[in-house]
Amino acid sequence: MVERSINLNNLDKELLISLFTDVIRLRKFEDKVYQLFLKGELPGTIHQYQGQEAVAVGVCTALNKTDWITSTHRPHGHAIAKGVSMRSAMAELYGKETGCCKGKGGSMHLGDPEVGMLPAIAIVAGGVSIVTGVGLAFKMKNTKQVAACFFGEGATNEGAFHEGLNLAAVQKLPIIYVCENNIYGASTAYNKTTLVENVADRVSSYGMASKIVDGMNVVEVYKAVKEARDAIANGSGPILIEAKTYRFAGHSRGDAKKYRTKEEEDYWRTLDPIDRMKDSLIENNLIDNETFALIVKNIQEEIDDAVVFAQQSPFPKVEDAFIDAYASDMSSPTEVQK
Amino acid sequence: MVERSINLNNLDKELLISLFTDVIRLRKFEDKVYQLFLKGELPGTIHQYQGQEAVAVGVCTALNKTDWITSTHRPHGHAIAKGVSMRSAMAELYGKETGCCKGKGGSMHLGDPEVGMLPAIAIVAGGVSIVTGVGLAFKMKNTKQVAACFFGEGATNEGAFHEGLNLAAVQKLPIIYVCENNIYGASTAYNKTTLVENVADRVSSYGMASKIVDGMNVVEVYKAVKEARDAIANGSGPILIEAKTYRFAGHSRGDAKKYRTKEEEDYWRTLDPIDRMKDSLIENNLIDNETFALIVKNIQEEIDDAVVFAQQSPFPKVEDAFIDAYASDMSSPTEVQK
Amino acid sequence: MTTRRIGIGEAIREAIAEEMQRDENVFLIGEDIGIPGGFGGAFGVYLGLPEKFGHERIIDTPISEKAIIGTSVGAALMGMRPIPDLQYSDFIFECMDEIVNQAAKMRYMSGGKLKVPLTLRCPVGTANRGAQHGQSPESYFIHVPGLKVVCPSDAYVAKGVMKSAIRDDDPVIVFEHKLLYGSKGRESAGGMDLTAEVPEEEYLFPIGKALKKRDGNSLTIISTHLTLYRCLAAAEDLKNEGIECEVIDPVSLLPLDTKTIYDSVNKTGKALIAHEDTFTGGWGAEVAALISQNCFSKLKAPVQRIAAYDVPLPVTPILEQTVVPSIERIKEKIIQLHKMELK
Amino acid sequence: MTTRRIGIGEAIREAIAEEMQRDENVFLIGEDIGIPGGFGGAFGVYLGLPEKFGHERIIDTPISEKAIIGTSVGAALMGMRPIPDLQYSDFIFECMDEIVNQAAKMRYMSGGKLKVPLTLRCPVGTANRGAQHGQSPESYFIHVPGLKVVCPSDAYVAKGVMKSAIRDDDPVIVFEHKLLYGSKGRESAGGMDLTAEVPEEEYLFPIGKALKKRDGNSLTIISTHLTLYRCLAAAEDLKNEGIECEVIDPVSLLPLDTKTIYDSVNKTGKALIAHEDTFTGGWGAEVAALISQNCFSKLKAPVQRIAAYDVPLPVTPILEQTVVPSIERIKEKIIQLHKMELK
Ligand SMILES: Cc1ncc(C[n+]2csc(CCOP(=O)(O)OP(=O)(O)O)c2C)c(N)n1
Ligand SMILES: Cc1ncc(C[n+]2csc(CCOP(=O)(O)OP(=O)(O)O)c2C)c(N)n1
Ligand SMILES: [Mg+2]
Ligand SMILES: [Mg+2]
Repeated sequence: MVERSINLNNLDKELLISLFTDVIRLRKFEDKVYQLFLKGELPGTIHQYQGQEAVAVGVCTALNKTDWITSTHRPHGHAIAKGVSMRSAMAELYGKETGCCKGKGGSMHLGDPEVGMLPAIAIVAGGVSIVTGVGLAFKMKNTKQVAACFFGEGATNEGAFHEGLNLAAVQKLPIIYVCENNIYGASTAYNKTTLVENVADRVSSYGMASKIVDGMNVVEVYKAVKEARDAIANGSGPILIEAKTYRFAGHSRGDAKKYRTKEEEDYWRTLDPIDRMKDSLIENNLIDNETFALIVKNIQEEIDDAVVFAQQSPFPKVEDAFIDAYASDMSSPTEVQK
Repeated sequence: MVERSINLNNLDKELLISLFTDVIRLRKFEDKVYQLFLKGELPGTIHQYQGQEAVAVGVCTALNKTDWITSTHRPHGHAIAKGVSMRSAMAELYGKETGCCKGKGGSMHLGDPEVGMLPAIAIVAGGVSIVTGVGLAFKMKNTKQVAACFFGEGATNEGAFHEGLNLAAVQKLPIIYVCENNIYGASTAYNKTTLVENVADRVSSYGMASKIVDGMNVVEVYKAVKEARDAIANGSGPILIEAKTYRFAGHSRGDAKKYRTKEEEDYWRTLDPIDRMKDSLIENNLIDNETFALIVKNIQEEIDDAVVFAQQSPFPKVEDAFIDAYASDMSSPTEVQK
Repeated sequence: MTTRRIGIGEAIREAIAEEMQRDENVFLIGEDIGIPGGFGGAFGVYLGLPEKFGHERIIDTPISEKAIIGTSVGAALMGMRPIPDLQYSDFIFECMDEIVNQAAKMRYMSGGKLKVPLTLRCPVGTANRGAQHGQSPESYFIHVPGLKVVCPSDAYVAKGVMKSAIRDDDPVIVFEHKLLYGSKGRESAGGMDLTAEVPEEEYLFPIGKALKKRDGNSLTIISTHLTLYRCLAAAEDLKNEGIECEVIDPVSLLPLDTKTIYDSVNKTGKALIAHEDTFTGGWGAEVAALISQNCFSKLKAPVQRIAAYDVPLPVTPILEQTVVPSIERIKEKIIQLHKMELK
Repeated sequence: MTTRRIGIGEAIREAIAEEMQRDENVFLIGEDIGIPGGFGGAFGVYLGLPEKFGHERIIDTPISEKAIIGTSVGAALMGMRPIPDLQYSDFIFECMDEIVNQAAKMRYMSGGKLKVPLTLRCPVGTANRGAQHGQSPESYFIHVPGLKVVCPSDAYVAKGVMKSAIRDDDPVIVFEHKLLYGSKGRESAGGMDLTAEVPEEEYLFPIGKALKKRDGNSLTIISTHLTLYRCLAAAEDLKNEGIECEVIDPVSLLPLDTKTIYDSVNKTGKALIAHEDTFTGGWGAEVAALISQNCFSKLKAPVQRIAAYDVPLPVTPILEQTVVPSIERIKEKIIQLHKMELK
């Protein structure tokens, strides 16, 4: 049982408001995406982030703009939190040319080098496999940048997790491994997949540091990453931060969530990262209902604008299918095939 | 610094002599193989087992005949210890039809289902990947058999190690993971590959039991496995036994061993599993020099017989290349290719 | 013989249930396959089976593809008949070593003393999921000696060949198209009826036998999965223009029923291979090479291939439809081939 | 231009050293590559480099193939130019996901915003090591859009194409034959001289360009690696019998220099593709399919293929020699093809 009220650690008001605002931005964005998906406006499938917003926002706010992140099949929140504009994220979900991946990536591959986010990798633990290279590049070039790698608890049973964390530890790479432990991997509860209670316990296999945080508490997540970041950038070695959290929605389209109990869902709802933060901010007289209403209103406008932008954007041209497979000019391998 | 003299734990004489005899059998067999290899009588390459004999003998003697083992690129000792006859092992090294794999497997794939040994797998950690299935079959059929999986410390950095041990633990499979920690993976010292001191420390990631033993002490290895085996056969769940040992020879053909020090090699030589056992047996008046000489003489005869057998055995017939790829009859895929 | 119409998903569920009933060594292992309240596998194929056979024989695993296939190989070597599941075929690259270096080679390395009877199911095909959830990787596996590769495209074949695969003593990979599971194909699949008459009685469809889906004398089309239906639709449309396409479903890519294919091409003198897997190094190359060599003197025109263009899969529909073979593209190719008369 | 004779191993070492000198973003990463007193890589190619460039740029790793390639992909995405090493190409199956799903697709998935300039070296070929240490898996990778695949067979090409690969902005896999590293081929390789005249001055050999190794009008042979030398030996022997073989080393399998190949086949009217990789689904199938289609009217006989038979590799010499293409088998095939006149 975690303490519901959030200790604001007298962080300055501006920061607290921005953390709060971003948590709401992620929530409202995802809610909108879900509506649009149900209306059949978005192709493919989606994996929703509602419930876990405090993790993405806490982590990305604590990072420097020039730091990078890797993401997963559930990347919408990570993308918005790291600074991908709602316009280019929404356009990508619509499969438009103006999307952050020009319509080629889609929901599971959201990302944008311009804001320090690799295209999300939809192979479970795929980001864990690659992030060591991001960290190694920072180390070799001595840029003092840090890479944060998001993944779920289910990913920790993949071989890539073992190989990646071990190499990062022995090479002292500037990496923050962020495990969003939302208890389930698709329909499978974590405790059915391993005898180890906490993901954080597993770092002992690599001589790596770790910390467990309340993933429904944006301030706690922010503080943990903030504290870790600079030392890591300077070569103290990687850390794994396990954020205990919960996904309010199903795993992906058409998941009836029958594998979990109403009681469990209700309990986690009481920890909703928005409500908790709101209450704490009000208790501390840092916002009132008007400012809150204003914040929400601005966010709605941002989202509506993004939707209109996405809807009005053009689809890629058919010929675009044939570019971008290779960087170096190479007589298109598709010529012979036409 | 380990205690050189061996505590015989008043095990009965017959058993002690057989442990001792087998350690010598493995040593002499491998010495012979190396001579033959240098003479150019054996094709390909070899990975020698000298120094590690106490592990294979201790483990395999403690197992039931009906238990199975998996092995690695360094399987000669495991094979002889599990009961592959020197004749069929030597014939396989010669690439003869009478070999345990009919000349198709060779040095890195020694094995024989008849004695409960899968063809050795030369992919590092490959056996770790497969042994869970052997254990699962035993569990599903409730046969009370156990599987022992041999691998080196270098293999513990492979993803297969992580996925395999985790699944075995959560499924409570009847498996004994035997890590022969001989300090090096090829030229690379273990401590350059991970920050964790003991392989045994890594089981905490799986909620698995573990034990560290003196891998140069055949009695200690035997006792550890003996104690573990029956509980494991009855569903207590897997265990990892880390045997601290050393390979006296190079990693494979033409390894000058320049990556390790003379001092280190000399230290481990003082722990030679044959000398230590011999001294302890003599101290305890369990053998005298005549019996020892006789043991060695019999072993020499067994080896000479195996060499003659192998040399006189025929090579496979050319047509044999085309069979055994498939079990079910299938119009040979090679027909069209001829 | 009484029959009823069912779809591929149902047919495969029946095949697995019958074989689990028949042989206690058959079991399922994979991610999210048997969790109560779960999905019954990524495409619901296993729904209902846990209730019938229990969780000892339907084993839910961690997300550990190497362990899933490694465990299956080990169990198969010990006499079990595992049916591992990887959700999407795109994830097969996580356990290639266990498939290529272990499952396919163990028997040969042992001098024929062992066998590896496992049946791996792999859903393939695009569905607006992007580059990592829409591949059709079957072609890699025809290049692995020791494996068998089958691609059922209708319910009758699916049930029969799945049962044959489970009983086969060698490792078999069964590639199924995710848009063909339903009884009615999705829009994206042209919404055609995908059910087939399937006997109530038990039957097997042998591995290594091709099926002629349509007779014709103008040219021979060889195709599988969703592309096969697109070829059939194209063939139907072109009937009016006097082009009579013979359409063959190879079903099994390894071993390949070359006789059925050669007989047809020797009759028509023209061949077109069409698949959703990418072009270069695709299985169409092997089939084209074999036909070109073995039907050489009967060929009236060069053997043609249609496949997904050589790029990763884009997610947005307009690009995805551009990359994978469409009915339109297939028609053009057929017409072009029909016109060719180089000798 | 001054030159000297060196072998492939030396040539590749020079190429890497020159590129590391030229571009500080180039680095090596893998198992046992830089350990003091160690092997300098499984085949000694890196010996001497740590002394020159230090251990910050020659990174020894745990035995973790997924991490080696994953790390290389990530570093490449960040602007580095990694040269990962996997010791034997047989181990590439441990990191197929990182190669097929990540390295090859990242650029496309990002809408062209990123690039993955990495160069993976993979030693192939049999050497009595058995089923898991002698494969030639290059064919799998011509089926991966986003990758480039080259197979240098002599020191001149090896140095030039290795340098091109390192400078290339796309992931390139360089397959080298382990029996061709030395300056003198091993017995098993026929003991022929493997050195080539290599300029002292810097030069590049472009990816995508084939080399004509021998002129002739009777038929065209396309081959790489050790098999290429066996084809050349066979061609030499058959000169006396009046068979003039034209021998082409494609060097690059993806992209393929089809022009050089078609020009030759259009001239000779006959083609034989020979490789050590297995037959079914091998790269020879793609080349045979392309030739059969694009040189159709000029072909005087069906395109032929020689490859390792479709079985795992047996270890004992007599069986291994049976499975991989020998000079004898190649000769028979050439004579057989030479006699064919089907039109
Ligand atoms: C290698 C691989 N295996 C399986 C899948 C299918 N899959 C997609 S998401 C998922 C569950 C992941 O669980 P977790 O890592 O906890 O992330 P979460 O979905 O909870 O955010 C699975 C099994 C995949 N995408 N990649
Ligand atoms: C997957 C894989 N990677 C690399 C190799 C090459 N290799 C063979 S043995 C070896 C070292 C293994 O070390 P360890 O596991 O400690 O066993 P040891 O040789 O010490 O007995 C390596 C790297 C391999 N065979 N398989
Ligand atoms: Mg989860
Ligand atoms: Mg070792």
